[in-house]
Order: sequence, then structure tokens, then C-alpha cells
Amino acid sequence: MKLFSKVLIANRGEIAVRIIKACQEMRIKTVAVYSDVDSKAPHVQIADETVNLGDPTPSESYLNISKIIDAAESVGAEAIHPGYGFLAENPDFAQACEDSGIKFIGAKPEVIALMGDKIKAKKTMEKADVPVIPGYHGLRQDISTLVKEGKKIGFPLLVKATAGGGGKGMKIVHSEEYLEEAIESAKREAKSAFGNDSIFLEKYLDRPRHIEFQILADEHGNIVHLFERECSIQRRHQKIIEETPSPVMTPELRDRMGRAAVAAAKAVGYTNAGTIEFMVDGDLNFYFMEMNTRLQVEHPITEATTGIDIAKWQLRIAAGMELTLKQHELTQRGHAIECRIYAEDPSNGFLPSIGVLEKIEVPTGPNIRNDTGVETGMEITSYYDPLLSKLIVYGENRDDAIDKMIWALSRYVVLGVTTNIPFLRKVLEHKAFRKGDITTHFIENHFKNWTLSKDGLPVDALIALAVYDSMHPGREEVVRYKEADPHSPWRHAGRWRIGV
Amino acid sequence: MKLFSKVLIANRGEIAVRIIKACQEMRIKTVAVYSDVDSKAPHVQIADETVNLGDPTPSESYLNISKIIDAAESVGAEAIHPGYGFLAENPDFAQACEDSGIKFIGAKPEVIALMGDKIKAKKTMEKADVPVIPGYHGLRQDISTLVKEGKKIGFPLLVKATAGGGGKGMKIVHSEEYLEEAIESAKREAKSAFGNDSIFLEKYLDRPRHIEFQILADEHGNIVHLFERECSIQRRHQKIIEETPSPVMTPELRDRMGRAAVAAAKAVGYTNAGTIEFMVDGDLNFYFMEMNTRLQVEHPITEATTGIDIAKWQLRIAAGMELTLKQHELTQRGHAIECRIYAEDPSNGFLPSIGVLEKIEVPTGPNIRNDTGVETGMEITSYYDPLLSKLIVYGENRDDAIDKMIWALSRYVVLGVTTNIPFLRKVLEHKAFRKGDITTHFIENHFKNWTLSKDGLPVDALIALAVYDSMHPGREEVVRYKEADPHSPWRHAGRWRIGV
Amino acid sequence: MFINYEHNSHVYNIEVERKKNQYFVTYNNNIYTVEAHEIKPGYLKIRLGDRIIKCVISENGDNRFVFIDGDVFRVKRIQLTGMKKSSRKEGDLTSPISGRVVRVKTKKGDIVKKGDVLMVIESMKMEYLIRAPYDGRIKRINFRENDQIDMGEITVEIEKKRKKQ
Amino acid sequence: MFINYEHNSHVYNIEVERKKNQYFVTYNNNIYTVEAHEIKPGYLKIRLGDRIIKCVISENGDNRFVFIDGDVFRVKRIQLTGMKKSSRKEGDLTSPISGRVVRVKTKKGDIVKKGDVLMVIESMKMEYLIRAPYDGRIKRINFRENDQIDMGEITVEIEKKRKKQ
Repeated sequence: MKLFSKVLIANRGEIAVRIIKACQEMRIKTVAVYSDVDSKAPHVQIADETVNLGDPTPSESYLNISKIIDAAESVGAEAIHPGYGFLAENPDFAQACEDSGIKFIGAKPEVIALMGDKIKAKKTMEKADVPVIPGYHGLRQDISTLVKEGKKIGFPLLVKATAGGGGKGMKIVHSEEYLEEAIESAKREAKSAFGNDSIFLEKYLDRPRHIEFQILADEHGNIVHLFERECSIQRRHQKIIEETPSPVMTPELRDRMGRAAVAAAKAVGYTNAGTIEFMVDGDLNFYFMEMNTRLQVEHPITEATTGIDIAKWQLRIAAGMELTLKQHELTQRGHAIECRIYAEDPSNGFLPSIGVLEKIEVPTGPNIRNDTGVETGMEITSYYDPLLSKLIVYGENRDDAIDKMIWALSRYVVLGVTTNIPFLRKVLEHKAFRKGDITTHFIENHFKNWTLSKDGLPVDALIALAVYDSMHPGREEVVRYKEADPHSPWRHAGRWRIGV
Repeated sequence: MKLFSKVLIANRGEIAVRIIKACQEMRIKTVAVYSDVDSKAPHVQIADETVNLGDPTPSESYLNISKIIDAAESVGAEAIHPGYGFLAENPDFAQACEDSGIKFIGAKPEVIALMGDKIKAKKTMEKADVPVIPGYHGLRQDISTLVKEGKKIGFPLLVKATAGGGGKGMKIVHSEEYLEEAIESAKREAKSAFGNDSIFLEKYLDRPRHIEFQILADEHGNIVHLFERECSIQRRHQKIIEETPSPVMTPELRDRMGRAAVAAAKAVGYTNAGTIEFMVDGDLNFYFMEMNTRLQVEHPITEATTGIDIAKWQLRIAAGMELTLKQHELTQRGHAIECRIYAEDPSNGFLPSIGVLEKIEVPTGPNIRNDTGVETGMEITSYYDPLLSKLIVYGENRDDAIDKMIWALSRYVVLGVTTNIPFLRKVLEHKAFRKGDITTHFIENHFKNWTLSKDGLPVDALIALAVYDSMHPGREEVVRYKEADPHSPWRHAGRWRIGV
Repeated sequence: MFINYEHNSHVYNIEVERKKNQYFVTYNNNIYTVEAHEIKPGYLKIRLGDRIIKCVISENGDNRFVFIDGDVFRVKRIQLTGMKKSSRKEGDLTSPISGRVVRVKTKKGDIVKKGDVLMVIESMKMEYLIRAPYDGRIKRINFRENDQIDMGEITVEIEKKRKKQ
Repeated sequence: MFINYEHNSHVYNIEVERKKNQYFVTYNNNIYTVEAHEIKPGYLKIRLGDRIIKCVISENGDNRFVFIDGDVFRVKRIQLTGMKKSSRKEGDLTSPISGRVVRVKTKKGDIVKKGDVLMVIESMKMEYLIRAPYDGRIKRINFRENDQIDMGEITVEIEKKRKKQ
């Protein structure tokens, strides 16, 4: 069986970079696509070939199926890797690839469609004896039906986009009076993000944890799971810190959940890498929540603890190779944590922060992995998700991993936009986190109205600023660094001061 | 048992950086020492405190016992980590630490002294039933005795400094006529490098491999080994590529050698991290060669495959903590390779290359570790070893690891000094290396008189140069970047061209 | 040399004097005598007594980012002395984000109640609601649906309802 | 624009002309028409037909380092045209390394044989031997023990023994 000779990566940012590198190591030629604002982005710089998609609006670039298929055909790519987000879970895109004779690196279109419809997905799981959460997954989508069904399930209640993921089109309703407004808003967000305003309602669990299992399934019927990931630390229903193993996991529970995950994948004839997300309540009951039919943002922590390269297996599986990994040979060792570095302001409702990255310095060291899609000089715009990078650490045990992550976060320099790095560090330093006492409400419970500094600017910072400005008094002489080459596309170089 | 609160690192370069980070993660304050030429080196930048040692000559700085002890006392450091090289295997230094009430992070002075004397070390091992290589380890060190004993053992013959390591004071003699000259030269080198001109002679093995075992021993009698490292790829008797597992290893041989290594450590009451080096011949007979009573340059490949942080365990063991690692729980998983990046010219006898590092860009990605002690702008001088960094990769198996290393080496940019990076890549790409068919003669056999390009400058490079110089025609306008701050210690910033 | 920095709507007045690598920083009636070096552009190492302050600073016009002990502060160097500017306060209807106006739920002259949603702004696929900060009457609406809006631009202006006497 | 580069004692003569992002590079009677961009300082992306050349270049005076396809070439831009310089040849007694002279094993007037060790230079704890390249007589010794020596400096000068007629 032969690997592909050329793969197009239909994505941007850190995940495009990660996939391009995996391909290149396997001697597969890579094609990056990019919108106009991304022409100097790292994924474009490192790819072997590039195709411009034009207008940065997602629907005109990274979400534009025909442009991407055309790009793949024009360069002769045999396969497309969709990354996560954008078209990764769009069955029409997977179908369009198939129709064009291009291998889609992911699940089959009909499986994506089935699991993308959260309602049908739950029904399928119920049939396969995988436990699911009580809720309304009906087809009647008029507001009054939804309000009635919501009241029946009771509060707190989750309102969620059927086609959704990543917190978009998702609302929690704590009492009846806000129900209607939440349903309307969720429908609008769902429509805008996924082109489909269908939503569902679900019981909101007590002390819930979000624990998921990584699956690898080849096209010959072999399925293994790569153990769990604990993803309970979320803000606005978006994971920000993930770890494995879960502090709450027991060998017995791991075995049961792992088998449920494999059964879920088997029930739909799943192929390639996928993730079964479960909710686990305070009594360690677990419920199927959804299946993500793609590579997950947090896949690196599984790689760190199992030693398996999931992206490379995606490529091998898509090329028709057989999974040589056996469940009983897979081992979970040590502890890994991932922090998602966002350009956002945790003390202002986690609102995205845009601007030019004036200076970046990433922490380095043994067992520190930094998956990034940005570099100094790049501009963070409001077109795309504000994820800058993912910081992943591995330690012999959970305490070592937490210590390493705290060290790494406190040495991660990002200037020019506001990031959540100081906030993440405070979460890692929290006593309840250290104890593993976490639920999906952790941020809400412990970090409501958090701000970086209640006492204003520290004196050390003032001294440093004064010294800095006193060292560089010649404001008049300041010139913006400019290439001698007037045609140079290089921008945002920052400032350079010229002396004598 | 409590860890230290402050540790002084009596070293420089990548190993000082690696140890400082390990300490900081464990919340131990760190003290860097530095000679005048290293005042801006990365290990000085990241340490919590720093002490200047003055004159860059090693004997006046990193090899100066009293200056280092004084430094430790002046800042109140409770312990000293010596790294490797310099004072790491100097029993007088370990003793001086002990006498000053400072914990030396390493073996006991008497054990260092015993293993540092290669002759006594072999005799001790013979007594403990660990096999050793035939040779002359006598005390009579006059030239005529050595010549006579050398002739008795036969050729090829190894001449080696008793106190040595790292290829210094080591010669191979292929025939009688060069014997005397080699002995004299080895004695001079030994005298200069170690202050001791004692040498020994040894049979030079057929198709020899250099395979070593990592040991961790606490101060309560617990000893484990962390499996083997294959270090056969050497130039001028200096390792340049290491990997684990060894391609030649079998579970049965690993078990026997591991037990011999633990027995060797036990025989001398060894404590802390150490390495037993064996020679393995074409028939897989193994012989004790020497014990390195310190952290080894190539320790990261063991860390990658076992998940154990050796530097952290050194700190815990030195603080009196008990080893919680059990031999039967330790696992070796996947495959790791290290390449040593030297500022040297492989096409000119591996002679060191000095100069300013004009541009460095290190490859990054999953399971790529870059242990470095340099950065852009630093000057490489002839005062110290020309090791710039160590590139370590991990893969699911040997083929994956080789592919990843080739990818990483071909994207590792170092401009300003000549490095061995292109050479290392050619070694990795060699068919015999891929097959695991390696001995300590590999470089000599396959890369004699190697040069980067037999056909001169490639046309692509000429085109690139011409384009570059045509983009930047304004040589007259070129100004050297200079801080507005005339007192700024920053140097070697490279050039910046100023436009309109 | 007198310098003023603004951070979170608070203004800090500093005086700094320099003699070679020594700096005398006066703030809040304290004088800090420090020794400082710029190791690489923006990387400062400052010795204050037996303490070392390490930080990284970037500048963009008058804007500064300071990285210190793992925290980052966004500061503005300002020319005014001793004045305090107030930042977002009750009734501020500036957009918290740059994005696109997806819904305008009110029109000029409307009477609105505190908490009513006036405008919906979308950015990075999330919605942000602009709500009435108090009861009042809409004086002016600055954006229409599908307009692009920048962070800090005023969305809607409301005349506050007078309290009954 | 004519440019000459020297690499490993070979000189390359190039002509380059530019029109916006297009460059016409003439070498060895071939004209290469390329499109080029400098992505960041020193990082070039050059399109030659349907091939992309990526490289990184650093400069220090007339010296250039070029990183291309994982290989690095050290090149010098020179003013001379068409001349070839010869590099190290038999009889070259320059120091191959910067270091310290630890031993001088000969003196002026000595008759030496090919292969004799004349001088020992130490650098980074390794020894380098300077040997006589041919039979001859020592004309001059430029360094004494413990002197510092730079790479390329001439160590010893020898008068070659005339071949017997």
C-alpha cells in the first residue's frame, strides 16, 4: 500500500502547520491554501506549494468548497486533509472530494452527516446501548415547541445547535424567563456559523465533567481507542485546558468507557480518527454527548502519553493501510496537559483581541510542545478563530505536568494583543485544579469577574517602563523599519531605532 | 524530605540551560556562573541569579574550583550541579563541595576518583565479574614500558587518557611505527585537558559498537537502569549521533547487559545518575569500557523513550529522596535519536568553526526537542567546546524517528559559522544507517573525505544570492543596527538596511 | 524626565533620571535606584537592591506592552500630567469588539428599558449583545445591519430618562 | 548588474537585472527568469518556472551564508572579475584553526623531512599538528610557544629542497 504523494491542507493556523509537518516527514508533498490576509502565515511559508483563495471572508476562502476542490485539482493533490473547524465536519465537502476523485482524509460523508446531526447521532447511540442524556432532539423547530419541550426537561437546560461544535450556537438557560430569548439567539448563531438553524435541548448535568475518548479506525474494520482526555475546563463552552489521564478515571471506568467508545464507532462503521465525547456526572455515570468526526484540537495530549502520532495515522488510514496498533499493546504513560493560547481578554468576558503580534517568545524545554500557527509580525484579525497556539507539556505524573505548565506559561511572551496566558496560569495554580476537583463549571465557579491585577500596575512594571523610555528617548529619530526592497511583501516588522 | 531551595549550576551552554529549567520547574532558585565572554549567553539570561567568574580561560572560570565554591557560598546555594565536562568528574571538586557543606549533585568523591582512574575502574569491574577488554592499565607510565606493552597487546591499539573522556587524549594506533608518537601526543593532550598525563592501552575491537546503560541510584541503596543507548556513530572518537533502542539489541541481551550495569554500579556503591559504557563486538560479546559518573550529553533520548526526567531525579536523589521508580515498572517505548550540532567543518577534518551566529532557526514540531545554549547574535569562540545544541526526535519506531530527524535537520538554519548539520543529515540518509548496520568506524568507513558539494555551488544558490544582492543594492546606505542606548550591552544584532 | 502612563484608566506619574547604567525612578514619593541593561531589543534586566526585575517591552507609538513575571500589562504613554481619564462606565455603548452588525433591534426615537437588546454584533462567529444601560430614548443609531464596526466605536446613543422628582 | 561570488576557490560571474518582482539572472550562458519575494529579512521565496526555491541568506560585509534545501554554503561576494584564486595547496603551512601554539618543534635553519611535526596548536582541548609538506630547510618561524594564532595565519616557512638533477 502506498502513501499519497501530494496532499492539500484545507485549513490555516496551527493545525495546518502540524499536518504539513506530518506529511513532509512522510515525504508527502504539501499544498497550503490561504486567504489574502494569510499570505505570510507560517502554514504558507512551510508548505511545498501554495494556492491563494482570495477574499478572507471564510465563506469565500477556507469554507468555499468549490474553490478548494479546484485548488486541489489544479495542483494534482490526491487527498485533502481538512484539519478541524471550517470544512472538517461538512459532509458536502467530503462528498465533493469523493465526487472529484480526491481522497478526503476523515470519515465517510454519510457518517459525518449522521454524527453531525446531533439528534440522529443520539438515536443511533441509544440503539447501540450507549447511554445518552435526556433531552429534546425533535424535528419540530418552531419556537413554541422548543419552549414547551424545554420546560418539560427542566432547568438548567442546554440549548445547542444540531450542526454545532465549539460553543457556537450554544446557550445554557437557568430559568424559564430567559428560555425564549436563548433559543432565538442560538438559532441565529447556528444559522450564521453552520448555515443551519436547527437546535436541540438537553438536561444540564450536576457537577459534570467532559471526558472524551480518542478513536482510530482503519478501512479494514480495525478499531482501537487511545484512552481518555479530560476537557472539563471550559469558558463559554469552549475547552481551554485539557489533560490526560483524567484525575477522576479508574481502570475499571476507563475500560467501560473505552469499550463504549469503540462500540459507538463500530455502530456507525466509523473510519479514520474520531472522538467520542461523554459527559460524566458526580457519581461517575457517563453519557454519550457527541462524536467529533475529525482530528481534535487537543489530540497532542494523547500523543504525549501514548507515543502515537495521530495525524500520521490519519494519513496512513486514508491511504488504505491497515492499523498495526493493537488495543492490548497501547499504553498510557505519565501525564499531559494542553493549554489553548487565545488572543482574548479574560478580564473582559473573554472577548477576542485583535492587533499585530509585536513580540512572541515561546517557552522551550524537554517535554514542552508548542503547536503554533503565528509568528512575530503577524496580524490577528477578526476573520478567524483567535487561537494563537497550543502549549502541551508532559510529566511523569500530574503534579510534575502542572509544575511544568506553570513554568512554561509564566515564560510565554506574547506582546501586541491581549492573551489568556496569565489567566491560564492562575487556573493551573488554583488549589481545586491541583486536587483535580474540576467540573465544566470550574471557570464560572472560581474565576467569575477575574482580572489580572486588582491593584493596578505593579511598581516593577512602572520602573521597567520608565527605564525603557529613558533608554530610548529619541522619539523623533524613530523610523519604521522598511525593506530596501520597495516590492517586499514583508510588513509589521516592528520598530528599529537608529543610533549615530 | 525537602528539595533544595537554591542550586548553583557550574556549567555553561545547553546543559546549564537544561538544568536551570529543571530546577525552576521544581521551584528551586537557580544561580548561573559565567565567564566574561558568556555574559549574554542564554544560561545567564534565564537563571534567577548570576555570578561572574571573569577570565574566559576555562582554568580561570568554569574549571576554577575555588571561584565556584566562593560563588556558591556568596549566594547561599545549598547544592551545585556540575553538568557534564568541566568539573563534573573531578573528585577534588566534589570533595571541595562536601568540605564546604554544599551538596554536590553527583556521585561521591571517592567513587568519582575510582571510576575516573580507568585502570582501577577496570580492575574493580573484573572483580565484580563484569567483562573487560584486554589491555595495559599499569602504573608504569614511562614511554618505553608503554611502547613495550602496546606491542604486546597488538594492533590496532587504543591509547587513552586515564582521566579522560570525550575523545581528548585518545589515539588509535594502526601500526608499530606510529606508536611512540601517539603515546607522546596523548600524554600531552591528557596533561593539558585533565592535568594528568597518565594513559592506558587497550585492544581495539573488530566491528565494535558503543552501547551504554543509564543508571539511577539513590542514597538508600536502590538502583535501576533506564535501558541502553547506542552511541556508535562517532567522529574523532566523539559521539555525534545516539539512538535508543540499539538496532542490535535483543530482549535477552538487554536484560544481561542491564543486570551487568546495575552490578557495576552496586560494586562501587554508586549514587545519583551515571552511565556504564560497554563495547559490543560483532558477535554481541560485551565489555565494560568505563563509567561516566555524571549526566550524559545524550540523556534526552532515554528521557524520550522512558518518559523519565533524569535531571529532575538527580536533584531529588541529591536531596536524599528515595527512588520511587521500580525496574519492572520502567518501560521503553518507541525510538529516539539525538544529533549533536557542532560548529565544525566536516569537510575539513571536523575542525571547529568560530564566528558570530548571524541567524538561527530551529526546527519545531511534535516530538522534536532542541536543547540549546546559544541564540542569534552570540559569538562562538575557541575557548569552549563547539557544541551548539542537541536535536532529539522521537518516533513510534526507528524508521519514523529517522524520517523525522532528516526532516528536522534539513530545516535547521544556522548561518555565521559552519556546522555539521548537512553532514549529519547525510549520515541519517545513508542506507547502512537505515539498516542499523553501524559500528564505531561508520564515519571512517563511509564518509572519509566527505564534502558538502563536489560540484561547487548549486545554481539555485547562485540565483538566490544574485536576487538577494539585487534586492539590497544600497551598500552605501547600510548601517549597522545600533541601540539608541549607547550603554546597551547588546551586540551582534546583524545588519538592518534602511530605506527611504 | 517626567513620564505619564495610563493603565486601566489610572494615570501614573513617574520621574526618571539617568546616569550611565543607573536610573533614579521616582514614583509615589519613593525613589528607586536601579541598574539596568537591555540584553536584546526590548529585553530588560534591572537590578533593584538585591532583586532582579526581568521584563520584555514592546512599543507601538505610545502603546506599550510589558511582560513581567508572566503577566502582561497594556499601558499607554500619555502627554497629559496628573489627569485621570475615566474608561468604560455605565451607559457606555461602544462596541466591545470589532466585527459586523448583524441585527439592529431599535430605531431613533424608541423608548427602551434597561437591559433591552439594541444591537447584535458578530465577530469570530460569536454574537455580542449591546443592551440598554438604563431606561431612555434612542437619540441616534450609528450603524446599520451588515455594517463593519470597530472596537470602541459608539453603537447607539441614548438619552437617559430623567428620574422622577 | 554584474556580481561575482567566490566559493571554495571558484569564482562565479553572474549578471542580474530586475523589473519589479521579476529577476533575470544570467549564469553560464543561461538566463533564469524568476519571481522573488523576501518574506522576512533574509528569507527568500523564488519562483523559477513551476519550481519554488526557498532559502535563507545572511550577510556580514562581503560574506554570505546561504541556506538552501538543508545545505549551507559560505560564499564571498568579490569585486574581481574572472579571476580564480587558488586555495590551500601542498605546502600551505597556514594554521587550520584559531588557538594557542603549545609546542614549536623546530628552529630556523633546521633541515626537516616531509611529515615531520613542526608545530602543535591547541584549540578547544584538541591538538593540531603542523607537519612539513616536503623535505626542506626552515626559513622562518612566525610563532612562539603560548602565542595565540588565528586560522589562516602562516605558521612556519620552509624552503623546499631542490630535486637532484
